[in-house]
Amino acid sequence: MVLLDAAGLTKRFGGFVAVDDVDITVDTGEVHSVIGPNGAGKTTLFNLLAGAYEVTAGEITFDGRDITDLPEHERPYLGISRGYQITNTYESLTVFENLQTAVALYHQNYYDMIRSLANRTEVTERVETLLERFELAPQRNVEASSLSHGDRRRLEIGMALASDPRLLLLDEPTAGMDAGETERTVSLIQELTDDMAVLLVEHDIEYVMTVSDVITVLERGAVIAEGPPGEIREDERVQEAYLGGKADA
Amino acid sequence: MSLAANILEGIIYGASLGMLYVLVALGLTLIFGLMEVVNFAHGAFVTLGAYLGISFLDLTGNFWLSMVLAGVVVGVLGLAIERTLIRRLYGEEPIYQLLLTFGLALLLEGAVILTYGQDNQLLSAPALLQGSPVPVGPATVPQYRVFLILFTGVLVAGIWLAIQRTKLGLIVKAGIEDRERAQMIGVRLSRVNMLIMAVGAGLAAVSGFLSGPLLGVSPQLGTGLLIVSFVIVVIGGLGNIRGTIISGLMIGILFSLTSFFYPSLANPVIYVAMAVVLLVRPEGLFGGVGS
Amino acid sequence: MSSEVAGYGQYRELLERLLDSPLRLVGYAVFLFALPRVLPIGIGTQIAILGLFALAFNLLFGYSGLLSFGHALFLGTGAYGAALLVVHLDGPPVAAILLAVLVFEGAIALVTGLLSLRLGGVYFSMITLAFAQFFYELSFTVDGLTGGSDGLLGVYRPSLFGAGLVDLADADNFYTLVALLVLLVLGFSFLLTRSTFGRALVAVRENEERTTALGVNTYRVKLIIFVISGMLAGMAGALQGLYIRFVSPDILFWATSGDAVLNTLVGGMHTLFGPIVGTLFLHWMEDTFFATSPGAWNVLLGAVFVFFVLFARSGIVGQLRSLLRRVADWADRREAETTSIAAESDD
Amino acid sequence: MLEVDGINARYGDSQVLWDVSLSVGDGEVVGLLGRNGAGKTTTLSAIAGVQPPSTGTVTFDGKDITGQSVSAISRQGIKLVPEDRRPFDGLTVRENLELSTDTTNGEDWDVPRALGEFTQLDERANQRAGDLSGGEQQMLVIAMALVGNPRLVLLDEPMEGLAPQIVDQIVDIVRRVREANIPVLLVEQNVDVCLELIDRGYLLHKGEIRMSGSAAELADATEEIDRYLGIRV
Repeated sequence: MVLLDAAGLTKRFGGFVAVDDVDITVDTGEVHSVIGPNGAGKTTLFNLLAGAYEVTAGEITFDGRDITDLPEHERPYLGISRGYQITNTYESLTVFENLQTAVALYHQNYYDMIRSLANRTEVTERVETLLERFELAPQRNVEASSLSHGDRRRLEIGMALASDPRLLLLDEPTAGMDAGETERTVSLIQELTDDMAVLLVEHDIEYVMTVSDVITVLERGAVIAEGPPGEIREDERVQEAYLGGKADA
Repeated sequence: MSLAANILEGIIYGASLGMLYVLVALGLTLIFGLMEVVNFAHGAFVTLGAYLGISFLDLTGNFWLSMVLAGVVVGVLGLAIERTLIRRLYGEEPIYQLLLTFGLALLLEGAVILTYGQDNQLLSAPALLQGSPVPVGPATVPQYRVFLILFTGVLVAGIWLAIQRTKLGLIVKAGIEDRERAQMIGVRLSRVNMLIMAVGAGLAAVSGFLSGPLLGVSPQLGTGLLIVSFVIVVIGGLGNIRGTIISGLMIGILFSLTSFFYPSLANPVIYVAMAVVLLVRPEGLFGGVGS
Repeated sequence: MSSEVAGYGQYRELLERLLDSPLRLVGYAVFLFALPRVLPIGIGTQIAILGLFALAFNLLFGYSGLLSFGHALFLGTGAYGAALLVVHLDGPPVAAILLAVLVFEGAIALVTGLLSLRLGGVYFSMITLAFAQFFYELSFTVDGLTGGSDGLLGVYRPSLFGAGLVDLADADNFYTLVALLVLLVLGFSFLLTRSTFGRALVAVRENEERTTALGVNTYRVKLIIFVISGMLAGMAGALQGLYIRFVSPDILFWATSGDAVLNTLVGGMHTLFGPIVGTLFLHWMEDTFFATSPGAWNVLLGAVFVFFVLFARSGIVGQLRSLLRRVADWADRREAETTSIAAESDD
Repeated sequence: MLEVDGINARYGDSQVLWDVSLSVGDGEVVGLLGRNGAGKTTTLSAIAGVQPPSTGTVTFDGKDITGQSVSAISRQGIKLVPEDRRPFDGLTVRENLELSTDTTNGEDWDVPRALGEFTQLDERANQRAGDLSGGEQQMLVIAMALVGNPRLVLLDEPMEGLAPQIVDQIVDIVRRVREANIPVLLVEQNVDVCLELIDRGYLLHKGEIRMSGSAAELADATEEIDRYLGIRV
């Protein structure tokens, strides 16, 4: 089933076309990765889908609903959630409080000024589940700013998952991780996709080839190939995009 | 007097006042553009300039020399404050720089009160400019006003040209646009910061001294001008040199024209102008940061 | 909250529980009702009212990080509003005045907030300052209403509920009313700190981008706290007008906004009670030094403030808290050493 | 000329460079190849002082420059051409060049010469840099480095995101820099282009140097190239 369908997506910054007429669809339950050389427009595309940037042209449909102009803060309520490329947590809050914030602001009425957050057992329970699932329980009282990089990346994903999304957008979740941490994250993501779709922006090719069902390759803002990992691996244009090959071809 | 003469006079009076605002706001905007510090102490530089100028005038009897001396002394003070205090907070949240300079403003204003007392001081235009008003078309304008427009006009034009045409100006513009990139081509930004802080403080002091004959000199003189400068940079865009000059003039003329026709509304009207700009174009009339 | 203090030693844990306990409100109550026994009641009342003003300011600044340099706007219009109601309506009950002022200030805060929140960061500070200055200038313009620079005379204190019920001309009664309102606001702040909305505010302050991505309308969140803060500051203003029984444009001057900033930072901006402590401390300093020389007082105030910005940003209360935490940690370490020595000697 | 010895760098809590050592000799064009995120830009940042390494040393012309400020390193003749191009958009082409002129280390290059060499820029000398096309901006930032009379140019992905015919022009420009005997450390993902330009090169993968050698040696190492740079994994 098609969950996310973006058609003719274009983003211009001044005269520069960062994303150029991109079509992309994500089905329920699939891991869909977007790869490409530096400057290909991956992160811009990601921000368009998440609603952080306004679309110049094209439209985005989620679960049959047109969300092209839907404000970023309303997208989580449809089931879209995002992580950040540069870890973007609440630095001075503890791991527990970070997850508690993510859970409470989504699941509770965040205009409630009276009732104590700590007494919301349903929030606390969800946080505990997330702590277990992301193996962060031992660091629960550690401030996010003092976590190791891998732990922080997992906290980042955990916060994005707090809203029980149907589509999770992740921007380079394994950036800066060592092999072991990457492996843990890979298996985590694979577990996730039983009940949700994941759209990944990645540059770690090995990792992309392992986890993806479908890969879209961008170059200079445009899609140059799309298909399962095996196909992409053998695609001439993709080879060229990565290894160069001059224009005289 | 005819309506046309009234309007013309309003515009000329407004331009003379507006140019004084521009001198204050330019320093504010340059300091913010380069250092990302909103300098609350800028108003204290204005006040200090006026009072020091009066002291120098008592000492030397020369209006022009006193103006220059006040500018230089306050400029050096600004430089010293940048070196010793403000630079400690570079890269921190802007709120703390704002709070720090607010404390400095209190301190400097207190020092003025301590030295000169609370009462207003009299500062009159130099004898040279106290002759009979100058006819300008159907209007007549006091000589000092005409001088103010010419002098501050030349000063602002000089600054504008220096920024547009000299290498130093290029460095300032480049620093405002992208500090890190400027350092990559070898610019010593910390020296530029010092210079701009000194120039900004000096201009504020000159503006304070020159506004004395118009507005009277009180310990609150500078803060009044500072708040109007805030309105100007909100309209013109912080760090936007051209926008600051144009909106400074506009606010001066708006104030002056209103005070000709509805004197009691002259002060409030500039804030209404700001509110309207915020409503219609929150990013400022002249776009964002830039030249 | 126990899960969040786990991992500390027992003294530290005890301290954290204490610091987070509603019992603090009892402490504040004791403090407030002891104040007029220690200080002349006039000074106590003044500190309580200005403390309330700082408290209202800190609801905005401390939680959401928005530095308003224009809170005099609310204090001043609140004072004028209350005074005008008394003068023109022949002394309506104070309870009604306070309610009317709350509504009126809510409307003012909504309009100014909608505009000043359109730009973030330092622009917010400059714009709020300019709006306050607008009302300051306006108070001279509409001198038929406000009395211009002469101020508004003939204000008196009607009874709280009308028909002479709870006479507020009585200094003790008036102080009790102020103290109860301060406690009410402290109680509200306490609840807010622990509530979901309080967390939303902290989240906006710490990382607005992430908070938006979590599904929060951050503009609206900021607007709501701005309006609440403005309403409460306006209420403090109404009390001030009734207390001094005279309102002049001075109350709208930028220096009044500055007082809220000073009192809050010196007392402790991320603390509940800091603004009150800061108001008390600076008021005491002013009483001691201002009389001798206003200039010297300004120099001293500026210097104290610069010192706090550079070296003690958490303010008096914040510094005390971290001192207590250090003592508790020290006690825990000491006990751990003693136990381990005891354990060794057992072997 | 440039000696980088065992530098480690972190980004926040994650280590992104592990004991990276490399050197650039007089008049040499050296390539640094690697995929996205391999640590190439971080290496250049560490050399230029934008992000000083946590350990290890950077020696330039026999002098330890580790930890010096960005502007101090620049004035010693190391000119970084950053990957996101970044001329000063609000300034004209000519102003950008005037601003970047630095005669501390020589006077071979000045604005007239730069405009003479890059005729395309000469035609647009009085236009705002922000209004140039991507390729022209790339030319401009390289010209900005040249008028700084560099003793070493750090060139970060100059071909990135450019159309093929523009890539040819940039390749040509880098050749001319090389002919002017200015040493270059070139970071590039485009392997064919890079190998054509360089004397020697290093292969960076996940923050570590995995291979180094002459251009010919690298060209023969198809297996490593594929593994570390391509997408066949």
